[in-house]
Amino acid sequence: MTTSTGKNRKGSTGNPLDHMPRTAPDSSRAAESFMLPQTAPVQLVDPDGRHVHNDMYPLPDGRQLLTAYRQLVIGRRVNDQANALVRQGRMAVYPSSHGQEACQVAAALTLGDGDWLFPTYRDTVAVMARGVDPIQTLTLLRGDWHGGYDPYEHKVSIQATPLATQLLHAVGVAHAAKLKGENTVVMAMCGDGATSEGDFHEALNFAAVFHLPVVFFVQNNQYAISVPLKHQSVAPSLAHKAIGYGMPGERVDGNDLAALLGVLGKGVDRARAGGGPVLVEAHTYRMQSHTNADDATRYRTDEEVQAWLPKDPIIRMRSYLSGLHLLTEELEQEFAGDAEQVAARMRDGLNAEVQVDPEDLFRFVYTNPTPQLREQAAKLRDELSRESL
Amino acid sequence: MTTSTGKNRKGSTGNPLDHMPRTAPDSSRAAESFMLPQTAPVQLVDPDGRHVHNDMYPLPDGRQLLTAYRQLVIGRRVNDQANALVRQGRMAVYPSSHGQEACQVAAALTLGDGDWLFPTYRDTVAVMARGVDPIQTLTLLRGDWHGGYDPYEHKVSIQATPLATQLLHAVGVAHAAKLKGENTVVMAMCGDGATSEGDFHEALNFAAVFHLPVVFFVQNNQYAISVPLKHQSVAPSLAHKAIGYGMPGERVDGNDLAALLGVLGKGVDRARAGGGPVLVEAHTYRMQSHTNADDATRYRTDEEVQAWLPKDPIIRMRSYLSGLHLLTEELEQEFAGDAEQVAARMRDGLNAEVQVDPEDLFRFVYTNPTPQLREQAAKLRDELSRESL
Amino acid sequence: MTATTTSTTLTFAKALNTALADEMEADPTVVVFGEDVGPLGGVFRITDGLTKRFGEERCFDTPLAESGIMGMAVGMAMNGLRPVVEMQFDAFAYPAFEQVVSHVAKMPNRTRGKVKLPMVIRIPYAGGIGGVEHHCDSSESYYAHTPGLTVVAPATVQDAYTMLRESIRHPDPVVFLEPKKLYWSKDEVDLPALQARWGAGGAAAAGPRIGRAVVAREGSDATLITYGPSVPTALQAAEAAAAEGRSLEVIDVRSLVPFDDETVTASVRKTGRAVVIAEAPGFASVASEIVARVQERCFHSLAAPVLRVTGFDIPYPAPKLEQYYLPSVDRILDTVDELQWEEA
Amino acid sequence: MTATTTSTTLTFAKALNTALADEMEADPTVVVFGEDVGPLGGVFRITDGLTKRFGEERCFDTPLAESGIMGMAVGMAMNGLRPVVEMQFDAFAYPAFEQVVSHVAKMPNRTRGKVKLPMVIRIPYAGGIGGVEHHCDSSESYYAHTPGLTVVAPATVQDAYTMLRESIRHPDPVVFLEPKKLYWSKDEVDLPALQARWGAGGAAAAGPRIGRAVVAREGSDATLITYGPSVPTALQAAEAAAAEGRSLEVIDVRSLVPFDDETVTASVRKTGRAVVIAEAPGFASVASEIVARVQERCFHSLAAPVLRVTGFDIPYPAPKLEQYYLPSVDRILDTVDELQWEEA
Ligand SMILES: Cc1ncc(C[n+]2csc(CCOP(=O)(O)OP(=O)(O)O)c2C)c(N)n1
Ligand SMILES: Cc1ncc(C[n+]2csc(CCOP(=O)(O)OP(=O)(O)O)c2C)c(N)n1
Ligand SMILES: [Mg+2]
Ligand SMILES: [Mg+2]
Repeated sequence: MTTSTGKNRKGSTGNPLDHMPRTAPDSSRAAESFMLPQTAPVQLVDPDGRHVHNDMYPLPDGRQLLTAYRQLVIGRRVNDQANALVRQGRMAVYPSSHGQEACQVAAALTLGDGDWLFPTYRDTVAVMARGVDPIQTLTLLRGDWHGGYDPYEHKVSIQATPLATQLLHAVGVAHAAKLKGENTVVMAMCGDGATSEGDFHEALNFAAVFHLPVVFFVQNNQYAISVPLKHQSVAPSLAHKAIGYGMPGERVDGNDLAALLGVLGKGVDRARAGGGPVLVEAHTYRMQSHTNADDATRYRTDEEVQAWLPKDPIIRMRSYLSGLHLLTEELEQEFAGDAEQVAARMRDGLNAEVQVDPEDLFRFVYTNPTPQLREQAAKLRDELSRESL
Repeated sequence: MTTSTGKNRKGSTGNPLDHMPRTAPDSSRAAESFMLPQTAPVQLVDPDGRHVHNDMYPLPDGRQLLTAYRQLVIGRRVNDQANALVRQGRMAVYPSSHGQEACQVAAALTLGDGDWLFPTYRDTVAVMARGVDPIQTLTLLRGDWHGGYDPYEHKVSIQATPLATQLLHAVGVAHAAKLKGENTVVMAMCGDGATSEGDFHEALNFAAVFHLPVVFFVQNNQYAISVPLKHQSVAPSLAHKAIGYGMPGERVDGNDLAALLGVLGKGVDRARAGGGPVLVEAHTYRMQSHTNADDATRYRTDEEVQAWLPKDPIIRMRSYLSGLHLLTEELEQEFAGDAEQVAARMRDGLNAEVQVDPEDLFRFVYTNPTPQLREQAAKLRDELSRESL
Repeated sequence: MTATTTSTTLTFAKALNTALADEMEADPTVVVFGEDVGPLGGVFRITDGLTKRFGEERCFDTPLAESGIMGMAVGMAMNGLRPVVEMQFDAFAYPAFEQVVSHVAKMPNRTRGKVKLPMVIRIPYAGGIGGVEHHCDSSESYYAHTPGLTVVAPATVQDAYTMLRESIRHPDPVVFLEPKKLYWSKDEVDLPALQARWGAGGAAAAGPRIGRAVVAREGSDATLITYGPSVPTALQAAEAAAAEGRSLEVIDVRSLVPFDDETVTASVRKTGRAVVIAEAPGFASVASEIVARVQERCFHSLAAPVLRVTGFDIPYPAPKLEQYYLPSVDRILDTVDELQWEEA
Repeated sequence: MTATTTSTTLTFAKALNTALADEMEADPTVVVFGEDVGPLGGVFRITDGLTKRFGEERCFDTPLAESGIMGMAVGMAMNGLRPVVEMQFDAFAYPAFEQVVSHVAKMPNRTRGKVKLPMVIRIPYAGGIGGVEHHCDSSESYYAHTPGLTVVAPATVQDAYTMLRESIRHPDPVVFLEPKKLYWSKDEVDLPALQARWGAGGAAAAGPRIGRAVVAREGSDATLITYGPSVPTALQAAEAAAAEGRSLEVIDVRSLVPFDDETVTASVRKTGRAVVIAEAPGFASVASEIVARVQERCFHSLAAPVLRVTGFDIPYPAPKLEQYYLPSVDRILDTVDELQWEEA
């Protein structure tokens, strides 16, 4: 087993991420500044769709942005459709990423095929953007099984419900890859609330100590259900936690697709090149309630929500790309059509009645069911056969 | 219930700890520098016993140092005596703080009577320095009960074995005190290894978010049993974790009694004045094996240990105080005599045979023993009475 | 004496909410905290209105960290308060497991009773609500197996109110299990009368529930022993059995630790047959314990082995499959049928 | 055939150490990690020499964080390795409880078998070594109650070796409980012969232990059912009983999950009497389960209730008191005496 180094980033921009000391800890002020985030979240395209220059991060090229923008449009449609399906009783619940689609899309698109994504329950759009079938993705929320897709097919782990635990699984996948000499980067996602869990701490520390290729990506959407960020942390920013593990932290405007692609992309490249883990905090907002079961008006004002409307990730990318004449009317319609297709597929899939097999209850608990489970399965079979008489 | 403010520190020294922003997080570089530790551990007396000037921390006065020095001498004797008692089979095991006595003494002496100390298994000397009876303190290690002293008597919690869990208890005690309007500061101790546990993270974050009067005091003695610090953390320092919670962190030479009194004292004063929590990392060394059951030669070199000998906390304080003619031959002998008395008391107490009462097993599990426990106690009583026939 | 009854329809959830409010009113050292218990009032609204009424210092949200919540509660209880913490769902109490097992359960014993921990750990638990995984675990056996914990699970609106107040006043830590699917169950309750019992006389006047099982329905042919979410199912089964001419006694255990051997044993000695019903996986569970105790104590009265209807030994299933998992009336009746009646 | 025996005296600890080395040699995907398992070789020296022999990448120390160790193992197992993790002591596995219950146990089921987690969680467990609190917990019931986990506890030097190798090759996660007080127990073992069984044929050739109890001593009057640290005590009790003319069969359950009903039931049907012995507190424990299963399955063969000798329902006591807590030969014999012999 050897440590992979993989392809190296081309064209250093003088980004502190590139120069991170790789071995002995160093507590000089210079070393500190490598790890502390910039004083404001990185922004490359402002809410009006104008490019903002940043020394560290060049603007991704237009093609790349256009491809990503298409996914944004689809992502928004996925959120809308999922909400509708919950209202129609086809899904139990849906934690929407409305407003956070730029984070979702960037997380998926900055990874290569051999890389792994570790999403949470809210990251449905990221899961789909990475190629997982929409119906398989929504199986969990439709309620016929705890997960619907094969994690190995697209290298997407199951959507984690217990908060922060998945970050450690991500670290383990990265560690195994490193030991096997594989050139894998792992994107490990969590929310602002999840950063308070002990497992967040342990995951970042393990990744740093073992110098693993993990990009920790915190979507700070300002709320953990009803709890605002200020009751979660009084740190200068969540990205300031990075230095406590000896890794660089960075903040990024989470509604700016270009900035996200830049910062996450750099983190992925750096990790792949053997630079170790990074922590990226995206500053965004959960536009809707926690899930459909939640009522956000109980804990936040309408004004607060309204203030975020103009920062919408789609609007700004549309302005920017239209301004460059890269995004045409036709393309817009094409993307809308693509989104409509996904939505239609979601409707079809979720409106279809599914047959569940009660014996599945026992099939996957162990590779070889125990005598106890065989006995219990037989009892259930017997019970059901008598009922169906 | 109100928030206590308590007495305020007199004579601001321009210490960043004094100016910590108390409310909204601030991520300016200026705010950051409040929370980052100094670039080297604070030292006020060097290994040769010479005063080192530090802008932030004045040297404690000679009287105070002399009192503390006496405790150092006693502490060392306690460690030696305890080791001897283990060799003689009077105690099962002893985790010695040999070499860390300055940390032990400073942790106890910087607290007021109404304050609380939360020690670990290694902090026996701190527990005794705070006034707990030596025999009661050693009851746990003698093996007749899990704890020997009443935590309320000297406001010293039981010595915690599960690592880092006690930090949360400390936070809870501080929180309750704050809600009750009591002017209590809590000193919460742990080792370098314990900083990797999730509970460390949760404790610091809770203390910061609730703005509680807790001084987190990490004795970085370079090892967690056999695991050296570099396998525990690659952060610039453990004190760099503080900024991730929005509290100031500081490093201090853990073999320098004066510096410890200065830095911990300031942390206590600041906490009492309503300034919130701080994290203090003492740079020290575990001179002996983890416990007598451990064999440190399996994982570290003799040279490494030898290199720490000249940094001994007692030697340097003795030089300094002798140099000032505060410490005389007579006083040295007096202190040695005091230490000998404590050691004698330890020997007497631990050589005496203790009678354990098997029925104690059931007495304290519940305030009112359950019918199940009454039944089990009766069975045991019956069994023992038959045996004694 | 003409008693004025002031019965109102109360939900299980509202009974809990009222109990919290009443205890906070009665005792200024009671503090409530956890995730989303503040302005939101908890995801099940059990703490609804408490922050508004008692202030942020008495009912507040914490950072999202269960071990943190539990550990802080330990310290607060050490220092004179009576914390009532909410774990948002059963499986989200697991991060606090070390704090519960190594500290909450052991602190009084370790300190020879010097340090008491009067705290309540409220856990919405068990299934039957179509929840996704990790939201439906029946975790009572972990706690009941841990010496030092008192573990209770109310099944009626009255017990929800009374047992929560009693738990808050209890001198030792109580794991208070709230069957989620009963939150919306209702009953006619004379609340003012219930409340009045908690005056100066305190818990004593109200009659203790901790440590006391209750005969929820009398019967003579066999005993159904159950608790929490399965109590209504057992009562329905007894009703159905009655229609078929079989008289089943139903015992609501209510207090898992301490366990009321007396009530359970008396019933089984009378009926000679017993089925233990619980939603948790059966293996090494509270249900196993009840079976073991009953056969130890009632062996010569038993006409048949004590049988169990429990969850299968599998992770809690997805919503569309939970109907096959949960103890059902039919499954209970089938099991009662297996109690070797032919030999009677 | 002249068999050359090459018996050597082996300790339980050395058997485990050898099993680890042999599996690491046989399968390059096996990795060992935990606290102090590297250069130190573990506080009980079970991993002694592994780092030196297989390198730092195959056997290494982690930061001090049990949830971290467990969670990282989950990810490594997902990605093609076979992690064997050590929890330093029983009570120090509790911080990893959420990872174990919500992920280790559930991942294969959740993914419909797509993700397998072939990992071993080694836990030095139980008491009898004069350890301080938190170092002596019998925590098996927590794991045995959790569906999805395979839980084993060897009691002999041979089983220590064989079952650890089998556990490492097992397709599902195994909680491997090592009775601390047996680490220094010794036996004559033909190690080369044992090792030879693990050639190309693998586990099959060695004969499975997971899921199989063993009759540790034959007898006819009553059955002692036990496992782990209590096996030697039960055998001593049987020896003492024999001297008094009573023939006790001793079953070493060995595999708690899956449980070998067949072997246990056959024995109790034969003897008609049974005592279950375990060191853990009895309430809602594996011992309760065994009692429940035995009476369910052997009711009509039983001449007396199935009784238990377990730890009391109290936190594990301090060293000077543990003798009163642990199941002892006398307590076992007293309990056997209670099996209503007069009525036989
Ligand atoms: C360990 C654990 N505790 C509690 C919960 C219940 N819960 C689900 S989502 C949530 C809030 C999470 O907030 P955040 O991490 O900010 O993610 P967001 O929902 O905002 O995307 C909580 C408390 C959980 N899923 N897991
Ligand atoms: C939760 C937990 N895990 C493991 C242990 C076993 N253990 C006892 S001390 C120790 C090392 C602690 O190192 P450190 O925190 O640096 O403190 P030190 O012993 O050096 O004072 C370990 C691993 C424990 N007591 N608690
Ligand atoms: Mg959030
Ligand atoms: Mg240390």
